[in-house]
Amino acid sequence: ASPPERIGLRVFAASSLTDVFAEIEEQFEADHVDVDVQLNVAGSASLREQALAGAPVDVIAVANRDIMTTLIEASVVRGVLDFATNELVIAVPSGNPGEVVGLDDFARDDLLIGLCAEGVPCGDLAERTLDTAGVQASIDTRSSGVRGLVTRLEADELDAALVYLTDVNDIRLEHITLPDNLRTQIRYPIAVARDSTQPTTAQAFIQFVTSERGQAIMRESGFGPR
Amino acid sequence: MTSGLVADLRMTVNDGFDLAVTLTIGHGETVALLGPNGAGKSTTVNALAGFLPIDHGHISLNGRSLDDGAKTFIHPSHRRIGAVFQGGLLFPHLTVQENVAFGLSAGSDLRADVDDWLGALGIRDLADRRPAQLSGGQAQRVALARALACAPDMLMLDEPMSALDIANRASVRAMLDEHLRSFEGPRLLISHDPTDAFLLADRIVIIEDGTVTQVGTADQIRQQPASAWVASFAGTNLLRGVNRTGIVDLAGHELALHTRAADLDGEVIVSISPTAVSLHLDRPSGSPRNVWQTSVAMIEPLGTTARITLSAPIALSVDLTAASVTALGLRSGVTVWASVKATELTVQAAETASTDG
Amino acid sequence: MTSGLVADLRMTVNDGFDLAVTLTIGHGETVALLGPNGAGKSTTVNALAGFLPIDHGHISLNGRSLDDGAKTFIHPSHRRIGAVFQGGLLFPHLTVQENVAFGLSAGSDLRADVDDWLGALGIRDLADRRPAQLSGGQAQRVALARALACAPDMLMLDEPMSALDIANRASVRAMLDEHLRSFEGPRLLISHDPTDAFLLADRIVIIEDGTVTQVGTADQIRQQPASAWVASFAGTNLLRGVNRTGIVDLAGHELALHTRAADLDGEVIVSISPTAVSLHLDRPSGSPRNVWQTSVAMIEPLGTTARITLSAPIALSVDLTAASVTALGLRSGVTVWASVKATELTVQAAETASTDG
Amino acid sequence: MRVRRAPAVRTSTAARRSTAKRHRVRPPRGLTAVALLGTALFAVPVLALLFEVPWTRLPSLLRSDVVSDALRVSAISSLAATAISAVLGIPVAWFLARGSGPGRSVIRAIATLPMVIPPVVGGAALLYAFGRRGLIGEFVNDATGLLLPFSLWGVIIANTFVAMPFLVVTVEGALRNLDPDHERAAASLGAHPWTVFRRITLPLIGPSVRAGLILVWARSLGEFGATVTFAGNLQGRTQSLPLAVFVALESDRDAAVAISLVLIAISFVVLIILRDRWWHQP
Amino acid sequence: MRVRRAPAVRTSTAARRSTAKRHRVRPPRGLTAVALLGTALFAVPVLALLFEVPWTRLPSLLRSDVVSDALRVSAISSLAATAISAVLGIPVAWFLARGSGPGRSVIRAIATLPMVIPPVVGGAALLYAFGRRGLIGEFVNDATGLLLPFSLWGVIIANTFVAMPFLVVTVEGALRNLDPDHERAAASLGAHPWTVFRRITLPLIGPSVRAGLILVWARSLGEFGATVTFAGNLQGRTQSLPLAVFVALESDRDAAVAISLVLIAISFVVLIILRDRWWHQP
Ligand SMILES: Nc1ncnc2c1ncn2[C@@H]1O[C@H](COP(=O)(O)OP(=O)(O)OP(=O)(O)O)[C@@H](O)[C@H]1O
Ligand SMILES: Nc1ncnc2c1ncn2[C@@H]1O[C@H](COP(=O)(O)OP(=O)(O)OP(=O)(O)O)[C@@H](O)[C@H]1O
Ligand SMILES: [Mg+2]
Ligand SMILES: [Mg+2]
Repeated sequence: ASPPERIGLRVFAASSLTDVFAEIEEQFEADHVDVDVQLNVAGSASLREQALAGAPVDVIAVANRDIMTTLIEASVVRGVLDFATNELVIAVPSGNPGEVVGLDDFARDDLLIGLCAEGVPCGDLAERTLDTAGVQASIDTRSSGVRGLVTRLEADELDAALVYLTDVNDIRLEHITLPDNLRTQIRYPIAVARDSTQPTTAQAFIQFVTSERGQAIMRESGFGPR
Repeated sequence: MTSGLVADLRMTVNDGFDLAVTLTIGHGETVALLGPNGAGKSTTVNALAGFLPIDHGHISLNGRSLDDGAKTFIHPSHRRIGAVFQGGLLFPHLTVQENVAFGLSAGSDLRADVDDWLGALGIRDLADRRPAQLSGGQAQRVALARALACAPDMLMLDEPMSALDIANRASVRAMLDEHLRSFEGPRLLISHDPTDAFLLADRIVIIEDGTVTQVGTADQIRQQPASAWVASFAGTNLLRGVNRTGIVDLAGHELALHTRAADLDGEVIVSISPTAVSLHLDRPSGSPRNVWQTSVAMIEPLGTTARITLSAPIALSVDLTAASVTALGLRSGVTVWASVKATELTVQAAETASTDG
Repeated sequence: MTSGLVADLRMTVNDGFDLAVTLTIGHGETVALLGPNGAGKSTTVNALAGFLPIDHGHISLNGRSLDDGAKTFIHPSHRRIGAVFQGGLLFPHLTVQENVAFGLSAGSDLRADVDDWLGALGIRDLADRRPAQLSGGQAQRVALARALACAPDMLMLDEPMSALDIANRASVRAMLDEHLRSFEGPRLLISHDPTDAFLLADRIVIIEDGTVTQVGTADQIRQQPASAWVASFAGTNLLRGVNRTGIVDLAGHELALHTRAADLDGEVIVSISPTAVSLHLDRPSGSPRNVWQTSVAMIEPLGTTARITLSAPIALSVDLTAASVTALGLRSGVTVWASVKATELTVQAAETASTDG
Repeated sequence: MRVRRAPAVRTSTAARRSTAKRHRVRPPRGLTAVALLGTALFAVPVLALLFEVPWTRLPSLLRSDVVSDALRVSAISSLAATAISAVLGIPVAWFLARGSGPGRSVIRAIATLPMVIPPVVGGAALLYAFGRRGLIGEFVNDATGLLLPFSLWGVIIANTFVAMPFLVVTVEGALRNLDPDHERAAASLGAHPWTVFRRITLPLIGPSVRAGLILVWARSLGEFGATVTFAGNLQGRTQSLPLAVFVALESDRDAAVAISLVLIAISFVVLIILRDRWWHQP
Repeated sequence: MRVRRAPAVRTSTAARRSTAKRHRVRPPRGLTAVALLGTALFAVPVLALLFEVPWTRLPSLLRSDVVSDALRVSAISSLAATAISAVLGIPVAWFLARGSGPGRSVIRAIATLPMVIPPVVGGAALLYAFGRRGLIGEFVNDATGLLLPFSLWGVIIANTFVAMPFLVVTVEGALRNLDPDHERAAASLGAHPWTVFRRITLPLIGPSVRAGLILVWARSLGEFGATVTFAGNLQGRTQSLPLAVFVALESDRDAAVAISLVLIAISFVVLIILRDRWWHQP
C-alpha cells in the first residue's frame, strides 16, 4: 500500500543550519508522520531573494537579522522569533602551528590572520570584538563568509581566524573561546511565511525548534540558547 | 514574355571594378563568354547567380525578373540557375555521390540519376570518395556532374574543364556538347580554351575590362576580330594602322602592306592568318610584295605544328610545320625574312570593328 | 654527391592509390611530369614537398636525403623546394604583396624583390588586394610569383597556368621559360597544355595510374608515343595491331594498313600524324593504298585548322584547314572516305614502346 | 652510416600509413613546452584535490541517496540545458554572424551578460523574470499553474541561462571563420536556406559546434550560484551535484570532496569517451 | 506594374553597395524566429534586473571606495587572466588539435575539469596546489616569499583556472575546422613552424580566437566561487566586483544590484565597442 499523502512543509534554512535542521527534520517528522519537511538550504541572501520573489515557503530561518528585517518590511514573514545564538571563537588549524593563545596574537605580523568581510554579520562582529579588545589586528585576508575561513584553516593556509563556534566542529581545527568580556552573541531569527499554505504546521515546526527538544539539538551542534 | 536570359548588369565590385555587360541568351542557345583574365567573366556569373546584387540594370530569366538593382532581388536558391563555379566549390564533407545528389530534387529517382551522371563523366568508381581524396581533374568532373544533374532553367559553366587532361577534355567536351544541345534553357560557358568556345558555343560574347567588346559567331569573330586579344584568342594576327590608298602604315613603322582594298582609307584593322606568313633564311624573290626582315622572338610547339612569334617591326604569330622549323633551323633570336601575299590580308575600317554591348 | 633530385617514391595513399615513381632531375634541368587526371602527378609533388611521407624508397636533393621511408624525414619547411600547388593555396588573409613576400628570407631587399616579381607577372597594381578580390587568373599569377620569389633549391609547378587566358599564358610562358633557364636547381613542371610541356621542358616523364610509362625528350615522345594517352597528348594517332608481313590487323577490324616495314612482324604500334590523313567525299583514285570509308564523329575548330575525329573502323584524329572543312561540308555524321599514304605510317614493335620506371 | 630498418612487412606499413596519413604540420617546439605549462595549471590543483579524497570512506559516502538523487538531477538538467542551448543558441549565433541590422552588437552583448553577472544575482534576475511574480513567470504561472523555480525546469533554465552564452560565442566565431562560398554554391543548386544550414553550414563548422556543446554541458554540470537561488536546493528535485557539494561542505567535508570526485569522474569519462573520434569531421 | 525607384544618386548607390557587398547567405526565417526566442531568454532576466535597480540611490551607492577598489581588482585580474590564458591556452589547444600521442584526450579532459568542479571546491583545490603548504605553493613560498592566495596574483590564478578552459576548447575546435593546406603551403615556402603558427594559423582562426578571449574575459569578470575561496575577499587587494556584490547581498540589497549593474555596464560597453569590427578578419 502506498504511504498516505504527506503534507509538504517547506523550510528555508541558512546554510550554517544544514546539520541541525537535518536532525530537527528527522525528529519533527517522527512526531508528525503526516508531514514531510522539505529543507531548502542556501546562503541567507539567496533565501531572501527567493522569498521576496514569492517562492513557496512555510518557514524561514536565517543567520542574519538584517535579512529578516528586509523580509519583515516586505511583509513576507510574520511572527519572528530568535531561536538560537552563536558566538565567535578563535579557530586555529589542528596542532595550532602559530601558537596562538588569544586575541592579542591577532596583532602579530608573522601570522596569517583572517576575518569575515565587513558588512557580513560575522565580519562586523569580529571588528567590534577586536575594537573592544583594543587589538590592532594585522589582517591578511577576509572572506565573504565563515566557510572560506574554515577551508583555509583546514588547508593550513591561515594561522588564526575569528569564526562561529558552530563552524569548528572539524577534526582539522581547534578553537579558543574568547574571554567573557569579549563574548558577544548573534541571534538567528525564524519566522512563518505570510503566504504559507500550512500556517499551523509551520507554527508547530517553529514551536518544535524553540522547544526543549529542539534546543537540545541546537546545543549539541554548538549553538547557544535562544 | 521573353524567353531565355536577358541581362543588363551594371555594378561596381568593392569600389574597385566596374562591370557593364549586356547579355542575352536565347532558349537553347549556348553563349561563350570570353575575355582576358580579370575581364569580369566570373563577376558576371556571380551576378547572374545572385551572389553579387547589381547596382543598376536588370536580370530576367524566361520573363521572370531576378534582380533589378532596386527592390527585386531573387535569392540564389530560387533562381534555378545551375552553375559550375571557378574553383569547383565541392562540399568537402560530402562524398562525390552526395555532392552530385545535393542539387537533385528529392522527387526524382535519385540514385539512378546520380549514377548516370557519374558514369557520363567517367567517375563512377569515385562515388564514395570525399573531395579531399580526388585529383584536380577528378574534382572538376564532379563539379560538372553536380551542375548538370540539378536540371535547372539555365546553365552556367565557369571554366569547367581547365583541370582536365587532353584525352579527358576531348571526351568531356563531346559529352558536354551532346548535353548542352539537349538542354532546353540558356547556356553560358566560360573557357580559356578556344576549342571549347568554338566547338560548343552558338554565339560568342567577348568582354574586356568589364565591357562587351564583340559579339558574334565563331566564324565572325575569327574572321573579324575586334581587338588584339580576340585575335590572339582566335589565332589571328590583328594589326591597327592607317590606310592610304592601299598602303597601310602600321603604328609608325616604315613597313607598309599593300592591299587591294583602296576604298578603305583612314584607320583600319588588318588581320593576317598565322598560316599565311612564310619565313625564309634569305630574301625571297617572287610574287609576294610584302617582304621584310625580322627575327624570331619565341617558338611554341603546338603538336605537329609550331607557332613562331616574330619581333619588330611587326609582332606577328606565324604557324609552320614542325618539319619546317627544323629545316630552317629556327631558334629564338635567329634573323629571318617574312613574306605574305597581299591577297591574304583582310582589312576593315577601325570603327566597325567594335561592337557595342 | 649527386646533384639534383633523385627520387624513388613508393607509397599507398589512403589505402586507395598506389604510387611507384622513379624520378631524377639534374641540376638546371626542367622535367615535365605529364599524365592523365588521377595519374599521381600531384601526389608526386606532395611527396617531394614532404606533405605525404613515402612508404618505401627515397628522396634526395643535391645529395641530401629528405625522406627514406624509415627514419629520415625532413620537414617541409627545411626542404627548400618551392612549389605552386594545384589550386594555388594563397593565404586568404594576406595581401598579394604579403603573399609573395612570405617566402622571401628577411635578409633580402624584400620590397624591391616582391615588386620585381609582381612586375614580371603583370600584377603590380594588384599588390594590395587580398586573394578574395582577385580573378582566377590573377590569383594563379600571384601563386606563381610567390613560388618563384622564394629562391629555393628546387622548383615544382603543378598546373601553374591552367587559369590563364591565351594572351597571358603566352607571356607568362615566355617569362617562365626565361626564369627556368636561369634557375640553377632541378625544375618540375606539371601541365595539361602540350605547348607548356614541349616548350619549357628538357625532358618529359609520363606517368599513368601511378607508374612511369615513358621518359624522353619532346621529340622522342612525339615520334614514338608509348601509350594512347601520350599519343593523344602529342597530337598523334596511336594504334595497336598485329603486323603480318606489311599488313597490320588493327583490333580485329578487317581493314589492313600496308606498311613498308615487313621485318616488324608481331604486335606493333602504328603512329599516324593527324595531318597525314586526307578526307574525300567520293572514293579517291590515285596513289594512296590505304583508303576506307567512315564517318565524322566530331569536329573541333583549332583556330585556323580543325580537328576531325573519325568513327569506326579506326578512331582517328585528322587535322584539316578550316577552309577544307567548309569546302567538304563536313558535319558530324557525314560519311567520308579517308586515305593515308603508306609512307606516312610509323611502326614500332609493341614491346619497345613501354619504358619502365 | 646508419642501419636501415628492415623492410617493413605489409601490416606494419599499413599501420604506419594510417597513423602518418597526410603529414601533420608540426607544432613549434616552444609551443609544446608552453602547452605543458598550461596543462600543469589545470593538472596540479586536480591532483592536489585527489590527495584529499577520503578513499577508504568513499564507497560509504557515495552510497547515500543524496548522491544518487543529485546525480540524476545533474544528468537530466545538464543534458537538457545542452539540448536547449543547441536549439536556441545556434540560431542566435547564426543571427549574430550572418544577420543584418544594427541590433546585432546589442544582442551579442546581452547574450554575453550571463557570463559576467554574479551567479547569485543571475539567479535573482531569473526569479524576477520567471518567478511566480516575475515578468514572464506570472503569466506562465497564471496560465499553466507551472512554477518554474523549485522545479527541475528551474534547474534547466538556470543552467541554460548561464551556459548557453558559451555556445553562442563559440559558434559565432566559427561561422565568421567560415568561407561562405560553399553555402553560396549550395544555394545556387536550389537548396532552401534551411537545407543549406543543415547540410552545409552545420557540418562545416562541426568541430566548433561540438566544442561549444562541450562547453555548455560542462558549465551546466558545474553550475551552482544561479541554480541555488533560482531553483532552490531541494533534494531529489532541484539539488544537483554542485548543490549537494555545497550542502556537504557545511557538515562533512569528506563528503563534499567525494561528491566533487563524482563530478570530476563523470566529465572525465565522458570527455575521454567522446575523444578524438567525436572531434573529427564526420 | 510597380513604380520604379528613381535612379539612385551616386552617394546612395555607394551606400547600398557597401552594405550589400557580396550578398549574404540569408538565414532561414525559422532560424531567425528561434534566435529571437533564444535572445529573449537572456534579455528578459537582464531587463527584470534593471527594474530592481535603485536608480535614485545609484550615484551614492556607486561612489563608495568599495566599488572603485573592486573595479580596479576586477579590471586588472580579468585582463591578466585573459592574457595568461592566451599565452598558455592557445598552445594547449594547438597541442590538443595537432599534437600526437595518446595523452591528448586525457589532457583535454583535465583541461575541461575546472568547468565542472564546483567553484568552492575548485578554490580549495587551488589552495592545496598553490597555497602556503600546497604542492607547488610551498616551493614558490620558500623561494620567493610570495603568498599567492593573499594577493592579486591569487585572484588572477583563480580566474585563469576557471576561465582558460573556455579558450582551450574554442580554439581547439577552430583548429580542427581549419584545412591544413595553407599551413602546409607556408611550410613549403620555408617558413619556420613558429612563423607558420603566428602568420598563418592564428590569423586564419582569428574569429574563434577572439571568441575564446571574449569567453575568458567575461568568465573571469564574473568569477566568484573559486576566487573567494582561494584569494579571499580583502577590499582593495582581492575583492573583485562579484565578491563585493556577494558581501553587499548580505547587508544592502540595493548596493548589490547597483554593483551588478556596474559589471553589466562594463561588459556591455566593452562588447559594443569591440563590435563587428573586431570580429572581422583583419
Ligand atoms: N572583391 C573584389 N574587390 C575588388 N576587385 C575585385 C573583387 N573581386 C574581383 N575583383 C576584380 O574584378 C575583376 C573581374 O574579376 P573576375 O573574377 O570577374 O574576372 P574573370 O574574367 O573571371 O577572370 P579570370 O579569367 O582570371 O577568371 C578583376 O580585375 C578582379 O581583380
Ligand atoms: N586522400 C586520398 N585518398 C584516396 N585516394 C586519393 C587521395 N588523394 C588522391 N587520391 C587518388 O590518387 C590518385 C592520384 O591523384 P593526384 O592528385 O596525384 O592526380 P594528378 O595526377 O595530379 O591528377 P590531375 O591531373 O587530375 O590533377 C587519384 O586517383 C586520386 O583519386
Ligand atoms: Mg574567372
Ligand atoms: Mg593534380
